[in-house]
Amino acid sequence: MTLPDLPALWLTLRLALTTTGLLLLIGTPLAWWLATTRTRAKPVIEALVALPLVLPPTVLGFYLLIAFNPDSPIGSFWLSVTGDTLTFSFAGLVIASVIYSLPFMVQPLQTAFETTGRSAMELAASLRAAPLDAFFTVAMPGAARGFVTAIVLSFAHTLGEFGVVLMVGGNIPERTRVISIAIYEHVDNLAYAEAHTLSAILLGLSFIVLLFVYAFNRRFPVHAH
Amino acid sequence: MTLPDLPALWLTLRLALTTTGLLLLIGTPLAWWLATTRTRAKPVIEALVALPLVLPPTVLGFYLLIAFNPDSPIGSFWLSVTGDTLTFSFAGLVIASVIYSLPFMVQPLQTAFETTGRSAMELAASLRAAPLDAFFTVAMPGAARGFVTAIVLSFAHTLGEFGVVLMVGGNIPERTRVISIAIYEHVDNLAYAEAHTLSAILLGLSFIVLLFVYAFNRRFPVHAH
Amino acid sequence: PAQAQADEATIAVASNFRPVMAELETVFESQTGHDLTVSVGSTGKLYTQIIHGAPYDIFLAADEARPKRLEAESQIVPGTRFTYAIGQLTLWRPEGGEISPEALAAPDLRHVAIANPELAPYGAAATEVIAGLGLTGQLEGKLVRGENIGQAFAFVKTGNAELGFVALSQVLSLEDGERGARWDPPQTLYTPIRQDAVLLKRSADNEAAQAFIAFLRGDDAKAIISGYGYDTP
Amino acid sequence: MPTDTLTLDLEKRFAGFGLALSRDLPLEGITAIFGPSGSGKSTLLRLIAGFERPDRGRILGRDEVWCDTAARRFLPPYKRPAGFVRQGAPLLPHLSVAGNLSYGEKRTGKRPARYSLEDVTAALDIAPLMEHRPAMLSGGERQRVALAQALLTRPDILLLDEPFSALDRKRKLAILPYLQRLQAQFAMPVLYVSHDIEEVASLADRILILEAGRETAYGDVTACLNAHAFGEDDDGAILSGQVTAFDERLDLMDIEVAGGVLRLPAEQSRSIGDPVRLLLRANEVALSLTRPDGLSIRNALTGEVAAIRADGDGPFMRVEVTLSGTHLPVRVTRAAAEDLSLQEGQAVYALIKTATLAG
Amino acid sequence: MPTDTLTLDLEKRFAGFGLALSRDLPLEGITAIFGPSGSGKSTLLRLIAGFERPDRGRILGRDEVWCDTAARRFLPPYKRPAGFVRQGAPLLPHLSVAGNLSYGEKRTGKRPARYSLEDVTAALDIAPLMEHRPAMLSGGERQRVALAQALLTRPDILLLDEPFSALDRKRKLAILPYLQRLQAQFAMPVLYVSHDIEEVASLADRILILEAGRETAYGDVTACLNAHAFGEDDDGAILSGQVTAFDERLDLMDIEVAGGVLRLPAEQSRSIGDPVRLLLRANEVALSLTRPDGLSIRNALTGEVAAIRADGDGPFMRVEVTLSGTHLPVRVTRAAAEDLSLQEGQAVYALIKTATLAG
Ligand SMILES: Nc1ncnc2c1ncn2[C@@H]1O[C@H](COP(=O)(O)OP(=O)(O)OP(=O)(O)O)[C@@H](O)[C@H]1O
Ligand SMILES: Nc1ncnc2c1ncn2[C@@H]1O[C@H](COP(=O)(O)OP(=O)(O)OP(=O)(O)O)[C@@H](O)[C@H]1O
Ligand SMILES: [Mg+2]
Ligand SMILES: [Mg+2]
Repeated sequence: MTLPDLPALWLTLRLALTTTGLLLLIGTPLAWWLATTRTRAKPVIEALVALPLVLPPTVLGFYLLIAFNPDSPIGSFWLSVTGDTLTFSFAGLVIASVIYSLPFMVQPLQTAFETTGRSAMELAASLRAAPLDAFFTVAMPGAARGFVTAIVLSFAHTLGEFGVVLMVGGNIPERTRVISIAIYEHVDNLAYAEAHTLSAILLGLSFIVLLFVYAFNRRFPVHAH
Repeated sequence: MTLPDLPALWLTLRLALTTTGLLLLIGTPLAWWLATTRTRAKPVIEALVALPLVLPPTVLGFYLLIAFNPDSPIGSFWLSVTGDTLTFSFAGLVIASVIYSLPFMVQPLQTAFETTGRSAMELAASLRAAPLDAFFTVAMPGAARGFVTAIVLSFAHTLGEFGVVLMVGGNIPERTRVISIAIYEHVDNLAYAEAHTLSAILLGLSFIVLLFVYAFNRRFPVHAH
Repeated sequence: PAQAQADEATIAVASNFRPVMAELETVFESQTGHDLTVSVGSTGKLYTQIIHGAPYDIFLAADEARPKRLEAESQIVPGTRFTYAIGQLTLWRPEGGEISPEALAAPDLRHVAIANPELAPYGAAATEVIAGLGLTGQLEGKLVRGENIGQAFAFVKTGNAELGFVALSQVLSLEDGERGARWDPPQTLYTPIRQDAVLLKRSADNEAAQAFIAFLRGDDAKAIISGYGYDTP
Repeated sequence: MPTDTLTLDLEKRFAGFGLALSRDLPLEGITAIFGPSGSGKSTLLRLIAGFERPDRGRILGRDEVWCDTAARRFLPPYKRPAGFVRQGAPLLPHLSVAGNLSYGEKRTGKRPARYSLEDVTAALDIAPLMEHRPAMLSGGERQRVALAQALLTRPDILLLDEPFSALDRKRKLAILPYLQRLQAQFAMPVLYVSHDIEEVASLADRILILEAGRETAYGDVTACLNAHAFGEDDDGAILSGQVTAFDERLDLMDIEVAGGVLRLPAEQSRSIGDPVRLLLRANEVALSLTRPDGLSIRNALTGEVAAIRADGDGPFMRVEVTLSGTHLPVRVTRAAAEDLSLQEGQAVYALIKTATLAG
Repeated sequence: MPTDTLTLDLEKRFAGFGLALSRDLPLEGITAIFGPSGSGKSTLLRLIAGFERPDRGRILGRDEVWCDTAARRFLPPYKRPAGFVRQGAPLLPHLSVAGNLSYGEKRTGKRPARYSLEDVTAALDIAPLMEHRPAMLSGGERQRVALAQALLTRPDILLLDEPFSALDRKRKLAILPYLQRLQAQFAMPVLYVSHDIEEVASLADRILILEAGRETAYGDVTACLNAHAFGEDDDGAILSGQVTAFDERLDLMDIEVAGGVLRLPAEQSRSIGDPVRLLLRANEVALSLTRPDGLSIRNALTGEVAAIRADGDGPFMRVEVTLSGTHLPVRVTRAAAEDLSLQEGQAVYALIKTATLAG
């Protein structure tokens, strides 16, 4: 690996971890709500969650550029609060990645929550567990496989994503230049050897992470009947 | 919508439908196998399935280009059998999309199969259903929600994908120029009005499709206990 | 069969040249009756595809490096590489008024958009200009790079970067009222952005392709190309 | 001071089934809910526990509103101080038996630990199963764990939906007294769904009989079962009595009932004056014209034949004997009735084996 | 010609439990599998149905190899011609009751439809539930549907794991004879897990008793139950006899057993010479020194006291009476024993109410 790519690798890991973490925080309650709500608006919200996926990443990035620019309500608010622009910053990357990968987190979790037992949740309530308590101690363990799927898809997708990230981040070295952009540049630049090396490193690392996740996953028994 | 984009829209639909259909054919047995196998290689295979996600789409496209070009074993075989190159053809697009979207199909299905009841499958066997029969009549209905998730993610992802497609397909009008590439080009070319229109159409159509899917989905009751 | 194919050609065009190509295509087709198919992409991508067997007949690159490389690799019909347009770089701001290189030195300037110098000749040219102005250190961390010149333009157009080095052709394609303010750096500050065309080896006998090469060298084409803000050789 | 009452006034409809009930249940002792399959017993318990919402009505537990559709109030299940063993005894699938037991126990907060985990696991014989996962348990093991789990939440009221249906008789006979003791010792009221008339008769203090979602009888187990629970093939009566004496040497106690005194195995938990209820199956009572002699049957109640009629199509007659006001059906063959020339108004002895009363 | 035998020779270990059994079961009539909770009854049925693989051993059904670990052969469950009602009676959750019933029926292929869907739904009283989803069913409804579902696969052998545990007595009394009739009429052998000794005694032709995964007894219900099934609190014996006469007028039949003749309600399905098995609980038998007179108890068997001993700690004595060779335990109070001055070798009459035998 060429040394200039090292910060990009590090940044990518930070981005993927932050994004996945945030997605867990946002996606878990959203998925739970979708799994349990009886509102008639549910299909609409489900469709909205999946919608960002439909746009080409660069185009989504373009719209996010419009939405986040310093004169926009969101962008100017962000600027006044943090003193930094939302676009071309790590924060902007994270938000863009979160929006783009949201369905990968929400959908598997929602399915998992829907198929985990109502009877187990009822039992938890009989055992004096308040809803939040029951959620953490029964619904979440019951959805363990769903969490693995959701985390793997979100994490991997954020690693590989570069259209949105390039557009919103502006490819600033050590700030928003992630590894996917670096590999892309090497390929576009005919620097195939570097591209191969970097791809191999990314794939190798990812493979190890995934292998670890899946091997660990085996230890959750499946509980449904 | 400008008239030149119409074939692109049509091509996109064909690609997304073909890809999703093929993914169903490939992903369903693979997911089932992963859900039921006891092989120790399982985590390895799971990790391999998710791996294409990790690469930036363009880079994945680059590797597919290398793998599929007419001088490669796969490419030359394809050429000799079909008379057409695998790259820069619709078939190539489909194969590339299938590889890229495979985890979106396999993972939700695998989770769904894993959490659907072993007891229901056992019951089906007691009722004289051969394994394949039981699979279609019990396991698949039991995994209905997982299928919806998998189909939505795969379909939407194929619609929006353009990095792989651009690389493998070469953006040839009416052959491999899909709508995502068209929108991307409009943005790239400062034809923002066209980009907005086309995005709006894509989003609108997708929203309707998704809404339909999710509204229909409500009709599957959830069965697990 | 050679005759039957001769009426069609596929042109791989660098994405920044696409609007010009659209007009060239219309004129060429009406003049000759040949039928062109245009495939657009980044120069790097198109190059990669070509060496992996893409069915293109002509390659209109956004630089001269990639066509030269194809020539060196004997991928083209010998002697068919030529410069069809020379790109003009401009420093652009959407708001009107005057703009000078000093704007780049303003302390409250947050972001300047350029195309990725690794990938796009306009990006490389922009870095040369910045270096020539002695601003390289000052602008470090403020430069945001688009994948190509289109993205650089989008950064500025959407108000995310206050200024950007974009292609003159892009600014000229805007409506009169939207052209804002621009400063065209002198040619002395950057290597000319030569955009080369080649006829690919597989298409040596393609009449439509040969006809298009001839057309591109002709005055009709040159006039059209100049109209979009490019120099012609 | 709150009244110790569970007030039920409920309507709940499903496709093809409706439950409508208006009934105050005292929160003490064991209340059996009895009725045929599909009569709404489980639905009622789920309404009380808060896992179904009534279409209309209210539930008050010790004057606390658990549910009131008119006032739009609904106390969520986890706030209702009820331990609930569901039919089928589901457990938390991802926890071991030990984890299942401690899950509820940890969450009971400040409730007094009137009995320990060890007490309960010992009484229900589940100590060897602590490391098992629920999926590995046999049907009966699962029911015992579910009961232990509910008990360990130290509930104010225990809701049991057929908690012993998968248990062998021996185990059931070991657990029932334990349940009774818990209930008596810690004043833990129990609502107990069962279709086993013997269980109900020996365990319950009062009974609510449901049929197709409606109350057909409520109150004294004796009267209700006598009036409603016994079927043609399954006739009997329940006698109420009182302990009057203990015979330490013979280990018997005397129970005064209508028509005389019955001698039963002494029970340590009883004292003189305690009320006792005895299930007498029409099958198990014999009639004699004279006070028997040279017979191992010890118990002979005096009564008189109130009515005789054919009992179904078979060989039996149903002889209704009045024991100073209480009716006791006795099933004898027509052959016997003819032999004894039984007639209405005739004085007879109803013979009851002590051992039958012990079971 | 294949032998009508189910050959079992199995070993299966779980953590903390091991099943080991070597036994040929004739494939005819009803074979009860009896044992306490956790003794391995369900595990055995699951092995036979093919849902567990033995660690070692083999299963042959009518000489066909269902499983043979040595030969590495395993007939998958769906190819075994067995109908299986699991404990807890799971159903296919995504199908209605009607869908559940037809699922198996459609897949039975060429098997003769010896009874119709209507027959079965009527006998099990589930016709009104056809449109229900399994999640809506009550516990008892679920069990009846599961039994119907298994029957409609027209199996060659029926495996039932506590199929009636959630049923009220009335419904059970209605279904048991139906099951018996099916079995007799269509020669459909039944393996029947139950912990209800009465059910087993009245239904089964032979019995396999398990305890902690081992066979403790096999064979004749009478002998096995007498030797093994009765506990301290639950003593009794089973008498084997033979129908010798019918009394049409009184609707009774005479059964000759050891020690005399018992008169029972006549059963239409019986004819003279048929073997009959009677469960006599120690609790329900009385002793008399003289042939009773003026008493409604019709049945008196002659015997002699073989042994007397205290029965547990309580007030009871266990009097073992020999009826020409057959042992019958009788439970009387110490008070009664003293009164009658019972002694070993003494001649006594064992009195049995006809009605007790009918239940
Ligand atoms: N969610 C539901 N939707 C529709 N019908 C239901 C639902 N739950 C219960 N029922 C119906 O209500 C009736 C009463 O059911 P319930 O479970 O209360 O009966 P039960 O008295 O407990 O019977 P069992 O002794 O068989 O358990 C049944 O006929 C059942 O089919
Ligand atoms: N998959 C398993 N893993 C570990 N132990 C198991 C498993 N299945 C059953 N057991 C254990 O094997 C023993 C026998 O279980 P089984 O279900 O056969 O009992 P049973 O005789 O049917 O009891 P019950 O009458 O309570 O249903 C039990 O102690 C149970 O805990
Ligand atoms: Mg119930
Ligand atoms: Mg069992």
